[in-house]
Amino acid sequence: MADSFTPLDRDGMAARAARDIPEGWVVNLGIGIPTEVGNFIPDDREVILHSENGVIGAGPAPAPGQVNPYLVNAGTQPITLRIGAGYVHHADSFAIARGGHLDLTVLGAFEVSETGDLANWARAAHEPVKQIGGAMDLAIGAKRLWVIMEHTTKDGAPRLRRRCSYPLTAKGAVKRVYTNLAVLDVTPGGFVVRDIIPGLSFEGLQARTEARLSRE
Amino acid sequence: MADSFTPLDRDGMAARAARDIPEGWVVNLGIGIPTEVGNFIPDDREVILHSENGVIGAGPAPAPGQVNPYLVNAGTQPITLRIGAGYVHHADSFAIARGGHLDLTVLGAFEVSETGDLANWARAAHEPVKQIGGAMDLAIGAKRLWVIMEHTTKDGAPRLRRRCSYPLTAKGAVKRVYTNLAVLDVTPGGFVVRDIIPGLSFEGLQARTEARLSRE
Amino acid sequence: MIDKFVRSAAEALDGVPDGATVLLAGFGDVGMPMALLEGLIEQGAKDLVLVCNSGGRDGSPVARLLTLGRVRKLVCTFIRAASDAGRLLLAGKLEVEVIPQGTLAERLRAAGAGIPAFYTPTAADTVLAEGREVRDIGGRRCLLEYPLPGDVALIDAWQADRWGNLTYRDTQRNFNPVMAMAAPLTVVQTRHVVELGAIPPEQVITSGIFVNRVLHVPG
Amino acid sequence: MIDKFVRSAAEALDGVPDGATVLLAGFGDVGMPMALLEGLIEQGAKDLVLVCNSGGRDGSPVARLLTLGRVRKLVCTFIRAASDAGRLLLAGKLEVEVIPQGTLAERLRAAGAGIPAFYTPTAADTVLAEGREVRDIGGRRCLLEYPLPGDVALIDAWQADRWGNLTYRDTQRNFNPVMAMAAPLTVVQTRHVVELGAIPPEQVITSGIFVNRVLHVPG
Repeated sequence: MADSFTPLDRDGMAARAARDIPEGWVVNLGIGIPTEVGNFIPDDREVILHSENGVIGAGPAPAPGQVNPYLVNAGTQPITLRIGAGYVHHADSFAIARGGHLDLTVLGAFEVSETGDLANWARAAHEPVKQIGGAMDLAIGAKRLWVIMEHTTKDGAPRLRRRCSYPLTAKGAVKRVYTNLAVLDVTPGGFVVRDIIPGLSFEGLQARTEARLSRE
Repeated sequence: MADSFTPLDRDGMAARAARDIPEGWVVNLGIGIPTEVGNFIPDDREVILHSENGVIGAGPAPAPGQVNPYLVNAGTQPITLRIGAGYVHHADSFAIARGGHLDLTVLGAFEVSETGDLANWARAAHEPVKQIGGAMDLAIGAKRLWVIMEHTTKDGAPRLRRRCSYPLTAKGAVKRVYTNLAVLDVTPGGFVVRDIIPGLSFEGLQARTEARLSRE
Repeated sequence: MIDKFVRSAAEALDGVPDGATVLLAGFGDVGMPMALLEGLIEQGAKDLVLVCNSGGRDGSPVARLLTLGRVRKLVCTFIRAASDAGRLLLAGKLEVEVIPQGTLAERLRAAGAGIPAFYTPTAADTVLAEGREVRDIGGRRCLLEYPLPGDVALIDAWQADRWGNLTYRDTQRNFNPVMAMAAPLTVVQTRHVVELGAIPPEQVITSGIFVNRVLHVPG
Repeated sequence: MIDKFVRSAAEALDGVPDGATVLLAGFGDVGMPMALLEGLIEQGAKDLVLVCNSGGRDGSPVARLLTLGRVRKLVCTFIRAASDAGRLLLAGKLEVEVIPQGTLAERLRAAGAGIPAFYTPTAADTVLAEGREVRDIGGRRCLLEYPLPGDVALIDAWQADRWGNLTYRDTQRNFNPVMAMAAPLTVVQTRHVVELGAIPPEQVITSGIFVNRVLHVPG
């Protein structure tokens, strides 16, 4: 009996994660889908977005024609500021990340292991062209690390793994994963499914996952 | 043949040291006579005084009735600011000291050795009541460390020593000593006398000094 | 709506447990949150570890906290024999650890910045290095130092908004921004309350993300 | 009278020697001192070590400095294969060291703050730790990291006075205050020149004591 379901699109994944972010949290949103999470936090819910380049209190993208060329986020995209925002320099900004002052960091990933290992910066351990950025600092420092990613690769290969096949960004750091198919917590017993999209069975989700899944 | 001379008083020592501080230097003046050096730097010579509690550009003491209770120096005495001054927090202030950004630090001392060791914080190595303050950080960090002190103790015991008898603040750090009798540089060959007060002979100075002195 | 203002010193100090490590900002009386310190005396927590630049002048709230026997250990940069703190120490009634001021500031900074240890040349050639780990780095003796985190930080500010963004006046700044980052519970007393947004973003010195409670103490 | 203003980019970059380590602030184009970078290209120094957050977008002055073969080694936090920097690297014409952004910022800070080494958990569990000193601190693997000082720092400011006191606008700040402290020769380009004293002391972000030369580059 085949499952009949529609995977979440990027907006759907971002919106699903945004639902779980309470007022008052200090949050760093990584580049890609994580950045879009910001678009789904209602204006009246005061969540303070941190950006590695020294913004505490980032706001949404500016209206066309309203771009301030001095104000960008960690992806160097133009942003606005929330009322109440402040700036720090790069070392202080990473003191925030490394020092445990972020309630939450949301990053993209290639793979997450059942022990919470994160791989999101390189396809091979020793390729010369590296894109590290701030991910390693963010991953080790946050009180909670969530990942947003497609449940499988375009070719259908699973990204929720027993062990990561790609080089690690950080070990045992991921607490929760939002995919286009499900929400899963990383627990001492491995991945626990918190939520599955309508029409997809637990067995159907397991079939698309390398790691062993548990029900809540 | 006895020498006939008048040792410098505190103001005289402070003024003598002030003469040697050129415009543009960033200078930390320690507690005691060193603080008074600031009184002898002419207003039109722009010397930037740093204070450990986060002042860059300290000015002289305020006129009576003009005290700002939020503005003190490292000795918690009321001060004023020079135009062009700025504030930093304590960690940044000691980043300035430790990081080599002070052209000069001037400290008081109990003793200085011929190798530039400084002893200025304790009379005995393991006495429980300690007054360390910022001296150890200042001593190891400055581009130049000068000391201002009486040439001998009240009992006539020499303070320019072969080795310090008191616990060290820093090793090999002192570059120059201003006493009430002379100005001496610390060189790889020991103390070299640069200046003696009128009426005191080189031999007379040597007689009041434990370390071996050289002439320039 | 985020609103960190509390209505009383009692509310500000609520829950500080016995045995807590308290980071107390200030240099002399400047930048020291006196109302919070009075509140801590009222609140009753004991067996405290107090981290503060000095043991305080006699008769000051710091000295009072010490003489009331509420502090097990004082970490500071200097202490005078002829002071309340000095007399308690010499009478064997107070444990005291005296460390260099720059090392104190940097250990607090390390606690806030997530630096698990660092080396410094400060004090490496002194008796303070006895029995400790020393390493030659680039031809220079250096001491290994560890972070000094608090359980609670008591902070004195000039302006605060409801997010807890802070400014300081003149040398009131001193240890405040560093200590504000170095404890999971950061309690502020502020001279002035301002609207959110009244502090221009370039002029926020301590971000509200480091602040948990703010008490308005005018004048 | 202290006056750090210079009249031209040539004067600003005078004396930067071949082989120098150049700290170049900026995050993307924001906060990057473009006129000084053009000046460095004109000035001719080669065999440089360039420390900069990234290899720069194609066609940018950074990429131009690289493609002119003036840089021996690039220290950065990311580099794309499909970029001038990436192509030079893959062609074996550029040495590249890629390090985590927080570690870059902290190594620069350590250089400015006189911290001879520090530990960080960042990257300790990754291939970047291979062959390097790792230490368990409080149950956590940590990597030993050393300062990253420059010979010259190129800084982009919003306002400057004749002492070299600086402010920054919005995220222009980024690496600028950290790099300004990490080199013995700090050269600034500023959008605005202000009178000494025009920047309130509480609002000075980079003190003039870290600055050697300032070039006015309006608009």
